[in-house]
Amino acid sequence: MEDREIKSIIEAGLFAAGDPVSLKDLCSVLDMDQKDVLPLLKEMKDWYNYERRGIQLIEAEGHYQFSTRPEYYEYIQKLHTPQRRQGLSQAALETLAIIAYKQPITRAEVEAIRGVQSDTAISTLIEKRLIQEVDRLDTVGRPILYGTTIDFLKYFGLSSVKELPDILEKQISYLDENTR
Amino acid sequence: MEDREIKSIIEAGLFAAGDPVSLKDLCSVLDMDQKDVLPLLKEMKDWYNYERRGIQLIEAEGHYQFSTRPEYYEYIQKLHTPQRRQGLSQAALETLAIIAYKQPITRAEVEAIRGVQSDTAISTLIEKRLIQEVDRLDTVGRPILYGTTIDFLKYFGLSSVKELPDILEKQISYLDENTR
Amino acid sequence: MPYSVKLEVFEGPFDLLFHLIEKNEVDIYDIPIADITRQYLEYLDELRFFDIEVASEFLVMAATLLHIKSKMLLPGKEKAEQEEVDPRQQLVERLIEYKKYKDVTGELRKREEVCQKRLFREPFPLGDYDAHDPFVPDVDVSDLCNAFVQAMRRYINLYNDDYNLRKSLEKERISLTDRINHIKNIMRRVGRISFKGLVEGCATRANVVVTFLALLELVKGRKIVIEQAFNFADIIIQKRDSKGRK
Repeated sequence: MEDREIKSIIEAGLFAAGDPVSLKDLCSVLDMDQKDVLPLLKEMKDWYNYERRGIQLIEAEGHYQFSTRPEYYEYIQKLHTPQRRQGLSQAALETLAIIAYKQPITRAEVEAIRGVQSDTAISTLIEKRLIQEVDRLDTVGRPILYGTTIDFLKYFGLSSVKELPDILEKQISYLDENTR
Repeated sequence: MEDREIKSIIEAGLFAAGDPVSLKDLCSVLDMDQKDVLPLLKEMKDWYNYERRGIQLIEAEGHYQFSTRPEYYEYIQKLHTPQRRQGLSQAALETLAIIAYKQPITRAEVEAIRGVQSDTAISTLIEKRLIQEVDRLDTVGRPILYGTTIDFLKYFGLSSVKELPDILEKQISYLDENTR
Repeated sequence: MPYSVKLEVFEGPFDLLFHLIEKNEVDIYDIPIADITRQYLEYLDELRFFDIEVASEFLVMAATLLHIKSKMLLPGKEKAEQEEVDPRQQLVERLIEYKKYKDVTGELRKREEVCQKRLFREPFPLGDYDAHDPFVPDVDVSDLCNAFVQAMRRYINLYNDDYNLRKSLEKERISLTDRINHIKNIMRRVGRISFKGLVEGCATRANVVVTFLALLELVKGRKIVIEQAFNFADIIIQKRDSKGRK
């Protein structure tokens, strides 16, 4: 193999691995000796540095890994901040999905479907103005019935909850009709 | 900023993001216009390809992301043992092909072309996020119109639906009217 | 054994027809319909259908083929009239349409294979973010849809079909029901009681609250009326008569 190809394989391997990869593993993948691979790793490292590329090759105790170059940190942070800020936890997303499709629905019903307590998720969603109290169930205890808000529609680009995609029966394999 | 530096920032940003990043977000991070960033992205893409680097820059509907180059898959597999992804079933792929070329299209129209029921295939494709509901037909029953997603483009390494291989044009085109 | 192909490999009647056309190396625009129909039926004979819906689709095509065949055998009475339509035409058109996508499928399969060899990396974990920024979800409707499907699936797997949500609710509130019944009994027996008298026997604050809720329920259900002479005075609870009056 040409040096160029070997370097590309190393690059691809380190990229996909994410975690540090040992020189030993690299050599066994390439079926090459350490003494032949090491100079190439050195060349790669220098080359990324020399060009002040966005990524750099870092080494620690015979393990190699790509990282971003520290001087670009501010940009990366800027790129990521909105994305991270926008996150809904999986629990919140799931709770929101159930409320959206089953509304109006009580907390107890959401919890029965999810199989876990959901008060934190519900508080979060209320706080983010994605759900609200829409009514009370007309039974003993008069538990709160939750539904989605106008903001919810706005965020998801819907003009009405009727626009939520139909869930095909087969997707769930058995469509639960006995919850209401 | 020099072009080199901009490219390095893009590289660092896409590397750190992992997920696809929109051109819009890149531009806002760089505080630059799309018309100035686009040529650089093009240069980067070409450059990775030309050097047959381990990573490549892929694009789908204005979203950019790094992936490894397919030709090094066998090596990476040894290093990384990524779980083997299963391809689509023939039925799902055939259904997807029809939806891709005929979008927006209803399930009934797909079935007319395929000559067989296609609801299972359609559910699978929705679940894999390769197709989505894009609209409703304004007729009785308001049947769902399906179209492809950005994930579809990514799945087949296309940057836009316009890029779909123009097999259809090569085929006899005088029949096009009889499906709608 | 040239016919060792099983039906399962065919995606549908069109697929099978194409197989036959290719195998016989005939012109798609001039299908020897009698021949192809015979071979199509032979295939069907060899098969045991497990999926009745798929089977019916193959059978519908068989009927279509037989119909075309019969049309072609008939000495055309109207043949003299204008230009005659080939009975095979519609079928051929649909076949060609289907073929277009079948070809595309092959191309997509190739691309799929290559693209599955691309690997991506996980996003980098970054430091804390500012939670006070305006909220815009990074999920879309399809995420919502998927989350719902996942949740329902898990729920169904977990509890099977006949788990009743409402049941669990009622169990939780059973003391309130008891309380309502208790008050109803008092009303039936006495017809009138003060709130103080009602809550005197309550051991906990929760019990008082439940009693109060029970009263509200009964008021709403027009079973009782309540009166209070002035602020902080004792509340008098009275039974309503059947005409809805005191």
